[in-house]
Amino acid sequence: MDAAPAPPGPREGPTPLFGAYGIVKRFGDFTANDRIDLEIRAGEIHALLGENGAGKSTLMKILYGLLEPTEGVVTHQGDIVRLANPEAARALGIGMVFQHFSLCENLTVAENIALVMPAALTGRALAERIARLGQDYGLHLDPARPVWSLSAGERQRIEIVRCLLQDPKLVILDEPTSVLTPGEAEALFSVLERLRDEGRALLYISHRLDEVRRLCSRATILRAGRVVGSCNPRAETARSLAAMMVGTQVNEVQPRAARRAGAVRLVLDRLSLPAPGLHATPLRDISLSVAGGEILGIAGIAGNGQPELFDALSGESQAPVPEAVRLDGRPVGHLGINARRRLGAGFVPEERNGHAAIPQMSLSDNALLSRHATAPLSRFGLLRRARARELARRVIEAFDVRKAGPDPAAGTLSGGNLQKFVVGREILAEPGILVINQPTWGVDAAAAAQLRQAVLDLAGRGCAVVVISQDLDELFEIADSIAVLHDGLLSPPVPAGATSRAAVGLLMGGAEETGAEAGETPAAPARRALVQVP
Amino acid sequence: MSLDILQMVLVTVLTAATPLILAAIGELVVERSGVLNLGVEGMMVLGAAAGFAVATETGSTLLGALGGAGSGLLLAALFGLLTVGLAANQVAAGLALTILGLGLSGLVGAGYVGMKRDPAPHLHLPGLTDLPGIGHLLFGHDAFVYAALLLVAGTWWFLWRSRAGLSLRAIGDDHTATHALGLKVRRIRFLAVLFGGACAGLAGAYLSLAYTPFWAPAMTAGRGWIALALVVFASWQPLRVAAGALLFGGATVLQLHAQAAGLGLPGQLLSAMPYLATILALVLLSLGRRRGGSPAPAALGRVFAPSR
Amino acid sequence: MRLDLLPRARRSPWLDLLSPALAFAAAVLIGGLAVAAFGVPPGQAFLAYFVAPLSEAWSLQEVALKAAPLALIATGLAFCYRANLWNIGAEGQVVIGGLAGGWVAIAAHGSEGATVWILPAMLLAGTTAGLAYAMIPALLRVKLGVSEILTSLMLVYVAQLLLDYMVRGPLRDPQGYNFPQSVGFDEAARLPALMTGESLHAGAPIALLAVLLATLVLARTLFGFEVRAVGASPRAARFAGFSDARLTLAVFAISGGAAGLAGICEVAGRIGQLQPEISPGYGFTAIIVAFLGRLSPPGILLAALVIAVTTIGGEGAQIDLKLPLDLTRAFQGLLLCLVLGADVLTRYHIRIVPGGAGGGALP
Amino acid sequence: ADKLKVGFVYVGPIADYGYSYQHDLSRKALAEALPDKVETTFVENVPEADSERAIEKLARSGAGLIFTTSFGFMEPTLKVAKKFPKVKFEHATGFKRADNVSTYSARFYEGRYICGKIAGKLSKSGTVGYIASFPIPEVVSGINAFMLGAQSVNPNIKVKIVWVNTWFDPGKEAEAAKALLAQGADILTQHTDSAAPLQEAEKAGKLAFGQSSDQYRFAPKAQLTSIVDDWNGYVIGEAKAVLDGTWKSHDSWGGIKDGMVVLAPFTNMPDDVKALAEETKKGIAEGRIHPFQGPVIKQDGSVAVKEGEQAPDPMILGMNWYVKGIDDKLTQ
Ligand SMILES: Nc1ncnc2c1ncn2[C@@H]1O[C@H](COP(=O)(O)OP(=O)(O)OP(=O)(O)O)[C@@H](O)[C@H]1O
Ligand SMILES: Nc1ncnc2c1ncn2[C@@H]1O[C@H](COP(=O)(O)OP(=O)(O)OP(=O)(O)O)[C@@H](O)[C@H]1O
Ligand SMILES: [Mg+2]
Ligand SMILES: [Mg+2]
Repeated sequence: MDAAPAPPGPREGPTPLFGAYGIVKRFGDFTANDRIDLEIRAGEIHALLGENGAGKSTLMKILYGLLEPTEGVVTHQGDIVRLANPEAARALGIGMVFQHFSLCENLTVAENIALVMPAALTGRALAERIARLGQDYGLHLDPARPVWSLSAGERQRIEIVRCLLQDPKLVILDEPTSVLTPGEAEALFSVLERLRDEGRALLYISHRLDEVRRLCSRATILRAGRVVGSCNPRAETARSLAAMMVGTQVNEVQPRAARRAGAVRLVLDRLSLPAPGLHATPLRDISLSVAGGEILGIAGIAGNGQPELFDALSGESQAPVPEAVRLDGRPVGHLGINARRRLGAGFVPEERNGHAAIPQMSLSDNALLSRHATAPLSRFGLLRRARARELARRVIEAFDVRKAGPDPAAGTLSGGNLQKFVVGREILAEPGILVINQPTWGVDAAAAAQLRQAVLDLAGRGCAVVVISQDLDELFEIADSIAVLHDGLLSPPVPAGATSRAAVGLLMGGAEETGAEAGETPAAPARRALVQVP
Repeated sequence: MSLDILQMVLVTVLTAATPLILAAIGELVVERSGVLNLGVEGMMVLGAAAGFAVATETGSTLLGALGGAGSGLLLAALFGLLTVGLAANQVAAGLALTILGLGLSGLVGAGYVGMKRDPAPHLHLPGLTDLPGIGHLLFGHDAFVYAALLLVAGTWWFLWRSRAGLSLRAIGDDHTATHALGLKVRRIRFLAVLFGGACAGLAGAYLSLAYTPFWAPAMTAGRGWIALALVVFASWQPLRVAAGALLFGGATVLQLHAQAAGLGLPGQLLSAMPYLATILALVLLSLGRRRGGSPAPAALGRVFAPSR
Repeated sequence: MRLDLLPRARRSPWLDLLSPALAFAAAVLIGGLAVAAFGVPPGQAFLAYFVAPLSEAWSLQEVALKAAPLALIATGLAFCYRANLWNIGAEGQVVIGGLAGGWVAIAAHGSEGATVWILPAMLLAGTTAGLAYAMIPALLRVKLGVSEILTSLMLVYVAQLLLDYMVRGPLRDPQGYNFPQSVGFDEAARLPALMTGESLHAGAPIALLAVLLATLVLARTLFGFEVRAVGASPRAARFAGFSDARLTLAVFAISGGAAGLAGICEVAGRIGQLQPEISPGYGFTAIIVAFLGRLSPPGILLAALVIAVTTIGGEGAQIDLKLPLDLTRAFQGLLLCLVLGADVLTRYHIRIVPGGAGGGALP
Repeated sequence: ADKLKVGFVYVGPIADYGYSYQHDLSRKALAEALPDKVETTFVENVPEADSERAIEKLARSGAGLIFTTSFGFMEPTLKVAKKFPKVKFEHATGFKRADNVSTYSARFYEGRYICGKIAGKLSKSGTVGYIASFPIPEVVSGINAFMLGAQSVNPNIKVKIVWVNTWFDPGKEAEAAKALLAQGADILTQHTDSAAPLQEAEKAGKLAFGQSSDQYRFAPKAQLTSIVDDWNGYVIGEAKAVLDGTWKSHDSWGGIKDGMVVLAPFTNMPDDVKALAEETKKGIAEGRIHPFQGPVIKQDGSVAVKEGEQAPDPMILGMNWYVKGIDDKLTQ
């Protein structure tokens, strides 16, 4: 890097705080960032937009010294700097809040923070600073708690506090709200606005375009590793932003045809389950019932029993009595997941990599994963590989899954495309009952709309659907009724039209009273999501 | 049993536990960083050979101990290069290291067969060491024994009180996260592996310089494997490593005492006692523990190959 | 200086072959230097180590005899290791298998008539006993969460001491001057030789069969898929309806059964009686063989042959060239290390970045 | 003419400084004695279960005489001998022979009897510690001979036995030695191969006997004597017989008289004890003294050897009982 080119002068206005010029990053033959220029100024929140796999995280990691650019330079106040590692970046005043938290589960909050602090700062002094900063910004943390016992929102607070303790000039946030409740997100926004007002620069990545329009004054848009444009998001609509990201015109979701009230297909009857592990939540006396054609939304902050509820529905953990879970009237609480699949149920867990799919296995092997018993993909214990490949091919076609090579490993797909695959894999089986946990977590807007549409259509064909999600916009967009899971307890479901975001948000936070009856603000299910024109 | 016999038994237990403590503490640090090195036996036996050779050539037990530790460290460096640097499978590399160590120790030690050295000098504080009952137990050992005990305390301090220890534990818990924070995952792991090798080598040198001061092929006789087991047994806690080593050493020594006292059980059964006792202790420990959680470092044995 | 590893998008079969070849060449080069230090021409040593064992009919048989138990045990272990379960106590299962099968032979010793069933009964007893012995660590892990690495290892020592007790006590040959060995087995209780008068016995085809079967099971059956899935991601495997408890028991059963079978094949094959030591560490060597063979049965067969050849070659080098045994061991260890190291080539692009260690920003 | 190739198969490493080491000394002695006529070679550290191949490899490499030096090599030796009728085999400590297979062993118990006498005389505490490897007849007869020797000078002597279940584990042997010392033994003897027990005795200021080779240098203040296996004479004699063409299958069980069992110089003892030891040695060599001279009473009180008789060789070779006075049980 001795022969680094002189940084091109700022294209407009005064010297930017940080600049990235001509950034190229190649992984093998694949170019993730292709000659990207980016300038960041003090006192602005700068959005970085793009589809899944557009290269946003890669660029951020380069700015944070975690990846080394193949070509290009980074500047700080006009001088070329070499970011040999994150330490160097932090020394320059760059802080980062990662998309996938970089926290050690078995360490305490204070220990996780101490990891990046000067060695001298430990113990009581550190705890004091954490407390002081927490008070200042409203980011409260108990330094002695181990991370595994914390919710996603609390974990993110650790990341932010850790970042702020270093008094950064630039804060990078990679999809910070994808795991937060509306209330938590609001709190985050006010912290971010305050940081901006303090004269810091913020670089903000999100697939939620409303947030971007609200917070950011400038946006740079990436497509396939290149900058394809920049704009003032406040002057745009979500739709026009999405169009810039995707590069084509986009359409609205098709509203669902009139709903037929079908027979009850899925019932949970006073289900209680002890916590399955050290870091888990017990389920307490949960009842629900879903009819064919109905979509029940279950809202809740991560860490309140969602995976446990999902496992109880899917049969990955079994109920104490068979009658606690009923599919089409049959008690199945004692049955395993494949038996329930044979009865017509389908399941999509939250975590793509390592639960819904095995990253190092091919897509056809991943088709086997959930469908081997029902497709059926084996006979006398022997695999029928041709059938599995055919099934994978059908899913890929029907859901427009983009990938490299004929049957690549699942882990090489971008998050959105893998999600389309694992959802499509279940939907193509035409399940009578579908349980889906966080259907569009970290998925870009276009793919999210496509997935929601597919779920709506499935319900339209008579399927009983349970959607577990912490994205309230999503729930109000597709669910017929909404219940809230908090600390292993499920509130009674309320018709989506008869409640409000605020009321649900309160329940998610653990408020006692169901604000549903109050119904102050009639919910107006947002229809802002976009689908791509095929 | 008179007080003095009891003291002799305890002294024997402590010295029998010393090589196990030394090797297990080293391995504990390695495993805390997320690396599983099954090659302890190989590093230990090479340490025994090289330690004896250096001590004989230089006439200094101290240099011998350093030589033993150094040879263990060199072998560990090879292991670190393979597993930390080149992302090779740790189980296989550890076993390969055992074979390599056994072979090299034979080659190194070939010229020293049948030679003896005076055992490493024992502490003797007039007055204190001669105290009846406890004098010898507290004040009558060689430097290795005290070094092992200091190492336990030092490792405890390092892991739970020092910043570098915090980094090490964090890396063993989640290498991806700590790497993203800019911690030098591979460098710290490599250093941990080196430390483990030096400890194993020192444990071997203890055997050939102090415990039974001569060199003989394969004289470690499986103690490296026991040390590995102790780390798991101790749930990766330094103080428990010491306790476990004393327990295992105690089981070994007590069965010999039981025989000497004429218990009349089959010798094979008594020889199996330490192993059965370890399994039993593990079972009891797990019964006492809440189900679900494992105390193992979460990244233990997993390959990490970062790219930039 | 820094070593960067970039994952390869796909494995190239060409590199899969090249990397062990490179490792082998490097090991031979280093070994040659060492041998020269002992005053032996490297070329001669090369012939003794690698060519001589393969050049005579009898030594080829010996190679097969040595490779067979290694391949059989390692194939069983591959199931465990693919599922990320660590049975390192195969040696104990070998011993128990040999003991149980041998016990049957001793009990039936000298009985007239019905001799056709005796050999099958021995093989069955050996396999079952190895399997049952492997169930101890498996059950302790499944039921109590006790580390199977530890228990399986500890049980090796226990098995060896049990065999020792049995051959010095209850199973001792009454006519054997109280020496620690059982009676010699009847002809009907011996594995038949493949060619009359030769030492190669039915153990080799049994191992070969096991390798073929395992290849098939791993690649073509739902169970094989289950093993891979549990190994890659236990959570996803549960989503597929596979129970990791059941699979743990299953793979331990397979590896224990294979080890037990190998044990009784040794006892009923070449040894022909019970004695205090029935395996020269096959159970431990097989772990290396399993990894050297990259946990794939055909690879394991090849790895077992390599280990067998170098072991036998090492003996020849001791006898004919007076090269010490320790040199052979060190060479085997080095070869393994190099093969493991070279394996990195098949999975990653390697990039050496000069400097780069220093932190801080350069203005 | 071609040299006679003589091969040796050892169960342990030649560097054990014990059993295999001692055998290898005889190989070297042979090479030195007949440098123009023989060529020697060996394989070390051969596991019992792997020995057939090693023996056959030696036979195929043109060896005319092969020494297989461990009991566990018995059946493999016989098997290979059948395949190579022209090659002569010498198997140590076994009991099965063939036309081309001889057996040889040493009457180690003779040496142990002398050690017993010394211990009986010198023990002040009246307790002697015995570190034993495996309960095979050779070890058991050694214990008995030791006890009989000790009882002959001190009827109340006690022998404490610890079985370590290994031939060679210095650490464990040291621990056993410490246990015995702690339990009041002031003299140690051992039937395991490392010098560790001697060193423990030296450290504790007690006395001990060495094993297999002269281990004086490991414990100059503690070693009383050591039972040394001296195979030189036998090995050279057999090689000569093969060269002369006079070799015949036979069983030889040599003792002090034949120079196969040698006692290292008596040290660290008063002159009267030394004289007694020398006298006993002489008596055994001349056949006047037999360690198992009747009456020999078993632990359970039954008579094993009647008054005036001597234990026949087969009884000694298969001994699996203790003499009266030993406080230990043998698993049967
Ligand atoms: N370490 C890597 N090795 C190989 N390819 C990589 C690596 N990291 C990222 N990629 C590829 O680079 C592309 C860009 O990835 P990146 O994570 O920057 O996307 P993104 O814009 O953050 O997507 P998302 O919106 O899903 O977070 C992807 O196609 C990905 O497959
Ligand atoms: N080392 C790597 N080798 C190959 N592909 C990689 C590597 N690291 C990341 N990727 C791929 O790059 C893609 C982008 O990485 P990233 O971590 O940003 O996930 P993502 O696409 O944002 O998915 P999500 O946000 O849903 O988890 C992922 O699909 C991942 O599979
Ligand atoms: Mg991203
Ligand atoms: Mg993403």
